Amino acid sequence: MTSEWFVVLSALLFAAGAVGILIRRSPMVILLCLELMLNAGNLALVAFSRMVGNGQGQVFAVIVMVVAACEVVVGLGLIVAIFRRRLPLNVDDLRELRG
Amino acid sequence: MNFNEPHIDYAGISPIIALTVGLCVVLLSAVFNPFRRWAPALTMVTLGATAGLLIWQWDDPKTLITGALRLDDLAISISLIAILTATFCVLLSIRERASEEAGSGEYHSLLLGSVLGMVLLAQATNLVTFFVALETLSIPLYILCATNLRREGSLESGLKYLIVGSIGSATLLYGMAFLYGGTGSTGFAGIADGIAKNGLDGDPLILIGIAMAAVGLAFKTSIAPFHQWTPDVYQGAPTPITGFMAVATKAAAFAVFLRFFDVALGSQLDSWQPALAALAAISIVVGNVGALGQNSLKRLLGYSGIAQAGYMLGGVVVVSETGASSLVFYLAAYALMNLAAFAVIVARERETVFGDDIRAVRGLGAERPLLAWPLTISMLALAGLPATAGFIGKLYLIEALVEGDYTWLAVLIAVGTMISLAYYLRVVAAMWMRPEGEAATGATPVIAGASPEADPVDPEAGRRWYLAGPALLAAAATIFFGVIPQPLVDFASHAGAALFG
Amino acid sequence: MSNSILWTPLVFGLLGLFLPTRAVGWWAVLGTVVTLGLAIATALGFDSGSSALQYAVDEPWISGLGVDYSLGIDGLNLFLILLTAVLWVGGVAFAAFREQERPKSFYFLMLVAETATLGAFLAQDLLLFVLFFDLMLVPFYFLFGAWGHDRTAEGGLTASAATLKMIVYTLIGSLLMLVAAIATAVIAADGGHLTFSISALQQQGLGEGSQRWIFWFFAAAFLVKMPAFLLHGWMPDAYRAAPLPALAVFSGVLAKVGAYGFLRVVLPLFPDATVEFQEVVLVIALASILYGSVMAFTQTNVRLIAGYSSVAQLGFITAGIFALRADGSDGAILQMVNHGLVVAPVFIIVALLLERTGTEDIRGMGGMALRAPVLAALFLVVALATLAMPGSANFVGEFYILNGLFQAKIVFAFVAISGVAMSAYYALRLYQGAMHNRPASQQNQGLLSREIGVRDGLVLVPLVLCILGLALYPQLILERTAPTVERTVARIRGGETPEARLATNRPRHEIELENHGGPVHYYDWEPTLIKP
Amino acid sequence: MSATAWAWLVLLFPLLGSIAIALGFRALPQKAAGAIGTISIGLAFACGIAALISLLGDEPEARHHASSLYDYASVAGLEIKLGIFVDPLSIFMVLVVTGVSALIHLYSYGYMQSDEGYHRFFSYLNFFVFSMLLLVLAGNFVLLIVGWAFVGFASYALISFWYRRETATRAGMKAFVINVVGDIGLVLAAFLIFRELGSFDYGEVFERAPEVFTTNEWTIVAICLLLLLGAFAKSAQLPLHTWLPDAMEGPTPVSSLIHAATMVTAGVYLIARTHVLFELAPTAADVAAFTGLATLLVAGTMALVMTDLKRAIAYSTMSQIGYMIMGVSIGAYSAGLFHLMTHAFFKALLFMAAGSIIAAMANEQNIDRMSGFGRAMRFTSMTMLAGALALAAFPGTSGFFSKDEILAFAGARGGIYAAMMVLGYAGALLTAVYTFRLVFRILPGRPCPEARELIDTGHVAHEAPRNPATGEPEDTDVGFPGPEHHIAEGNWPMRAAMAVLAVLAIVGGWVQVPGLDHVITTFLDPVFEGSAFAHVHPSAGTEWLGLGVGGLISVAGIGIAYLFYVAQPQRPAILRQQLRPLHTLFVDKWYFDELIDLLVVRPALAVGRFANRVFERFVVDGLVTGTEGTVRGAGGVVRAVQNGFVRSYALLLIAGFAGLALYFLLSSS
Repeated sequence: MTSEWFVVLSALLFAAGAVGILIRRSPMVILLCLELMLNAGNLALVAFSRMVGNGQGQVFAVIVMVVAACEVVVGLGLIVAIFRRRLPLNVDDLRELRG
Repeated sequence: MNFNEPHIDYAGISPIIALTVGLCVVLLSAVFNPFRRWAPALTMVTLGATAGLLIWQWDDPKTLITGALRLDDLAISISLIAILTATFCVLLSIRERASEEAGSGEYHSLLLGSVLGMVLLAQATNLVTFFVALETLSIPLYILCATNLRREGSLESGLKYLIVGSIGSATLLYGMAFLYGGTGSTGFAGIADGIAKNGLDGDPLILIGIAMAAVGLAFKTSIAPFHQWTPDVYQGAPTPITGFMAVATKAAAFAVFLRFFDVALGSQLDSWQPALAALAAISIVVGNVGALGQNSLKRLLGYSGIAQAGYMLGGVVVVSETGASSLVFYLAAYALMNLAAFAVIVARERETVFGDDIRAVRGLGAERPLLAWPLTISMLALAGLPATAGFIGKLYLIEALVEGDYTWLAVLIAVGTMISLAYYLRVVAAMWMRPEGEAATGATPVIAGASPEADPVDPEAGRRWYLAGPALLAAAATIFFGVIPQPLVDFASHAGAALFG
Repeated sequence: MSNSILWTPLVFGLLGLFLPTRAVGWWAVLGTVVTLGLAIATALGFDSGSSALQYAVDEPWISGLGVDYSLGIDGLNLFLILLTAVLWVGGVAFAAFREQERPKSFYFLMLVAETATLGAFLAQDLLLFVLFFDLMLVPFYFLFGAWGHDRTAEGGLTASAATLKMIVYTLIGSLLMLVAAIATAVIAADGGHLTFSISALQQQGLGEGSQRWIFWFFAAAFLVKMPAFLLHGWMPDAYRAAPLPALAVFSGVLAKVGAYGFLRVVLPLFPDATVEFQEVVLVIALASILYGSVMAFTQTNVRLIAGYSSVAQLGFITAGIFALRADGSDGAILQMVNHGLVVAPVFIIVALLLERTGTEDIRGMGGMALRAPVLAALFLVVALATLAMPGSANFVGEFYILNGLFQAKIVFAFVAISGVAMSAYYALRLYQGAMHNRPASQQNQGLLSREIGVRDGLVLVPLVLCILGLALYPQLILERTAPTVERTVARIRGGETPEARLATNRPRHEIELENHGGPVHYYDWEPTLIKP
Repeated sequence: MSATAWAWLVLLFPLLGSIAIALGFRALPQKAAGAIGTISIGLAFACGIAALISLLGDEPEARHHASSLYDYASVAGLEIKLGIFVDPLSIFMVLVVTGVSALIHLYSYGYMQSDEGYHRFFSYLNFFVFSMLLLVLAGNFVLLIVGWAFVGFASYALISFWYRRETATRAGMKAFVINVVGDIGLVLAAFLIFRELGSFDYGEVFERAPEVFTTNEWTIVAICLLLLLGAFAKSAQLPLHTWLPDAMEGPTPVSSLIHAATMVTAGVYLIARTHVLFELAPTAADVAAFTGLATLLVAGTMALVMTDLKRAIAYSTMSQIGYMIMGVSIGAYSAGLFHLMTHAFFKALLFMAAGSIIAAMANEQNIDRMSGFGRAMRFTSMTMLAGALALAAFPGTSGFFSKDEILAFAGARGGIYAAMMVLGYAGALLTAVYTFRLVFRILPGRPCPEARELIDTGHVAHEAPRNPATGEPEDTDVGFPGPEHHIAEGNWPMRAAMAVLAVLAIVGGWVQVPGLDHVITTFLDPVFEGSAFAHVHPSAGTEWLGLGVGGLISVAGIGIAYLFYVAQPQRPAILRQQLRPLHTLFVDKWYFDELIDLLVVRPALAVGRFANRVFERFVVDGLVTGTEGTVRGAGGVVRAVQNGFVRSYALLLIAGFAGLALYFLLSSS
């Protein structure tokens, strides 16, 4: 099967992640969805690297994974901090800053 | 198998090395209690060293690490602006609760990390370095925003920034993937001739790629409609960090904006130029009207930042040397104006219980002239009044726009400036004039800064050298470059030439 | 020379910041006096015959952007500079005789304002002009806002709100002007060497199309500053808020910068557009004349009477410039000086009345001439000059303006001159209201019984003497102005409408001799008149 | 010394006097101020005589000299010098003005003694004379306008001299504004002249006019009509006369100065001065003539019913000026000016007498309350009688010759002008009647209380002065004849002035008796030699016929007055009953004030109110508040979108991306 389908799949993943962010309230889930989006990017990279036939895409993907990991770590850290402050784990309640 | 080591230009990467080393040292200093208090000093040293190395490299452009980085005057000038900002940030952070809570060492090393990201970003000429640098820049900031743990606002801003920011980077990444897919290369140059070679003009793949990349960058430079994180994060974050973000992030992001669009995508000019112009217009309007009637000074500066980003984007839109130079000039001026303002805000936050509310600067003119003048100058400069660097900056930008046949955008800048007067001068009035009749400031619910958990009051903060000093310095520089702009103009035109010359 | 005139006030202002508070007022007066001295020296050294730029200074400033630091004096600005110097002496001295809160900042700002204003008059580089034009506002923003009066009591605005209104309103024009100025240079350079030097731009010239919109951007700035009809919305509030010494110089000089801008920038750089839009601007000018006069005689607040009367006066000046004839513009410049010399004393007198009656409402005054005959006499002179009494220099100014208008656009002249009658009414009404009849309220009697003090006399009398002196010898200004104006207007005449043929002031029989007495184009404009 | 040099001196002295008195208002003692004022005018008169002599020195056709001091405002093709023009006409005016003014000063010297504003008064008075002299000596139209306006201002200052009288200040304002309207007429005329002839200078203008204009061409007509606007405003001709009766608010000497000698005759002078232009525009000349005629009749009717002594005399002035205007515009220049001179004499005299009587009445001006002064104040009543006879053109008096010369000339022009003559005689009848109405009401009969007191105790009534118009007590500390008043009897300066004028009023006309001598005509001849009507000369016979008719008419008029006011005093009341509407029309001054009020004042104020209440608020401010509102509104929207929900931020971000991508795709395809 041709690699176009991988691109399509990545697009679907990306969309799924985006929708997830829009509809879910828990920061944890939102972090997962972010991962989803990033990995959609990775998938696309790998697929394209297959199409164009050079390794750059794959290298890129590997690096992105590292970055993604960092983001998750930071995210979790924040969530823990919020939890420790006995604040609700619900992004919709975090709206002291607005206007 | 034999491993032939690649040639490495250590001189070229020396600034990066310096930063990295410094980062580690500061971090370690945090581990050993006795050295903890040295963290700021060490940070300053690192920054100083880096700056020195960068200046050493001035006017000798070179490509590093097989085309992953390009160290030219544009990169250097932008990096210098970032470092300058960081230095100010370190000064303002002295005795700042945030840095103490987070642990001075960690705080400063994170700061250095972010600076490292910026220096890299300014040099990035490859999608990979571009992305990595961008994240290196952002992730420490996510944390720094949240470092003031005792304030909900701080945490909230951190999380918001993280979430929205990550969406931004994800979009950017996805766009990069498309560009790579289209051209088969991750280097900017490669992308450029990839487009040319494969005759990909108007190819949807490329276009979507461009669109996504634009979104990612617009997000970082807080261009409307991708601006919404800005006011909240600015307001929630510890004020020194806000100052750092407001200036340095913009500078670095605009640098890569220039490289990416004017170099890599130069051929696609007519497809993206109008779009970016439109974005610029939108953020000029949104930023300026949004800032009206804000009572939190940080929030106000956040919105004004959106508007200013709109002005600056004009420098990118007209793909020209003047455009690039004017952008760099404006960034430098913008740094000075903003830092003066933030220094004063920090001082008032510690002096009064009003936090960053506009009431904190009521009657400042009589009470603390040495704080009032910097803030006044910075407000007038941001409003682009003559005899300040802000005026010259606008002049430069408008000239670039008119040359590039974007006069309508220039006119829009003028209109935006008019609106902006309404809120900048409101701050000035609060400082110098009898309290306005409008009881609005009193009536509206006090936001963030003035919440009971506000920082303990240090009535002398305004007299501390590490607050008053930076404020006066930045203000003086603003005036100086407003009256004798030539040096700064040369500085900027070098940077511009580096890109196009 | 130009340099020293320009920077002296600023230098004094800065030094003043380091002086003891008591001395600063007199220091400021000294500064303005020195400036005046320098200005007079230049005027004496001025070669009245030539139309060329004198005392020229030209240094590159921002070479990258083609902005030069170039100053110069010619017939157009010589007397406006003198006016500025004179009025600032008056205003600052008047303030120095009184207690000012936060005196250091006050006088500093006053002197900054003088430098900025002088800069606007001296600048020979388009961008420098724009810069100073905008800069003028900043000190006045602080002066009006921080030392002004809140009018919330009588349903007005607070000082800061009023000044905000003023500055936003006036900067609308200025910022558009900035864009327009840059556009002018860029378009004129056309990819070549970029320069903002007015004379150079004049050589390069501009295409019809771009002239059109640029003209209006500049016009907007100048008309708002004057202010002209419909664009004067900021004036009433600002005038009511302003502290009187500052207001005296503001209304005496700053309004003129607008009119001056037309002569310095618009006519030379955009001749085609000027001719094209002549009627439009004239209509605005006439509207200002009529509207200003009508408002002036319905107001009861003396500040506003003066304010609206200047709207009318600047209408006259604009009309004179846009007659696009030498005599019109000569008259306009003369009238700028006259009006400055007249309106500043008016505001000083208003301040004196305020001190005596405690009110700015004309209905609350009256009968003051009885115990203050000298003040009354001075006021009478000023009032008569305001209404352009024949024999005053103001009359000569209006006479030249209206003559220019009459020869160029006869119908406009007929409308404009009706403003003269109205001015007679409101000026006398102002004078009588304050000085004649019975005092409005008896408890004012005590306050009324104060003659003008010697110190205030020192401020007021010299100004009045200037008025009288000019009344005796207006030629003083006219002959120095004429050559430059002639040169400025001559360019316009190139592309002029049929009426222009009459612009050459030659008696009709001579014209007819050339045309062998035939029924000639000489009658071109006849339809505009009602035939008997 | 040349005539022009003397003429400059003529200008100089009054100006100096005025300035000196003004500056010394604290230092100078009262008498000194009065003396300076009077003497300076006297010197001016002397210089006038000197100028006359040196003018008579040279050839008749060479009797016009121009002289200028410096360029007043001469650039851009306009040439305006500070220059004067001396010829028989201007000298004639100078003599009349200075001569009569000198006497009026003398009179005021006594009359104003107990007035607080004594210095101010004389300073104004001198300035007035200076302005008038400037007006008549001016060498170009611009300077003429200057003098013209100065006169206007001086009259304003003098009318509102007692500036705490509301009525006085209002009257002053009225006079000034109406005069400004006149000035505007002159200014426009000057512009038009300049456009046509390229000069403001009398010499050049009058020289070029004939060669440039064809007769009755619309431009020249326009010029003359504009000039007339000025002339009518100054000379109180219909419909711009309404300021004149109100001007009676000023002190009596002012009334006599403004009316008799100087100001109101300016219009006559103007027409005579510019007769070259008027002869090129007969239409305009006729307009002037008919206006003059109308004025003399209308004013006569009003004078007939006025009960206020000074106002009655004022109206009579109007009607006399009507004669002059008519005269100079139909071409009877010397006749018109002759009447101007004689009128100056007897009218000044009448006002002085009136002033003396009013003083005796303690500022009461209502003639209904006066009677029996014939015995109370012999001198005053004698002089008054002399003036009245001259005004009524009683055979042999000065008015008799001058008035009839005008009418005779009209007759000689024939045609429509003959009709003018007839109406003129009708006017003469009116004149005689109203004049002697005053005389018979005031002089004979049982003395009124004041007169009675005067006869018995010999001193004048003491009473806090009240404003006759409003009845409010005058505030005497600004300057107002306090309790003490000055009447001609026992006040030598007043007596001297009145005596001189009385003599002149009787004999002044004998310089120009038909068939015997014509001094004035011959003297003025050089000025008007070019005139188209130079040939028109009523034969001595017809003139004598005219004189006869005139004499009869005046006698008849006096008779009628006698019949009404002495023989059968009840008659007037009855007549008033019968002619009620007519009477009210006259008393209400033909409703001219109301007319102007309706046509000019109210509309202007209405516009002002509209501008103030509606336009300013809704349009001008609306521009500001409107824009401000929209901007703030937009701000509200932006801040509403900034709702704090991170997910909605994400949504906007993604939506923005979608929009951008969409744009790219659409724009590419």
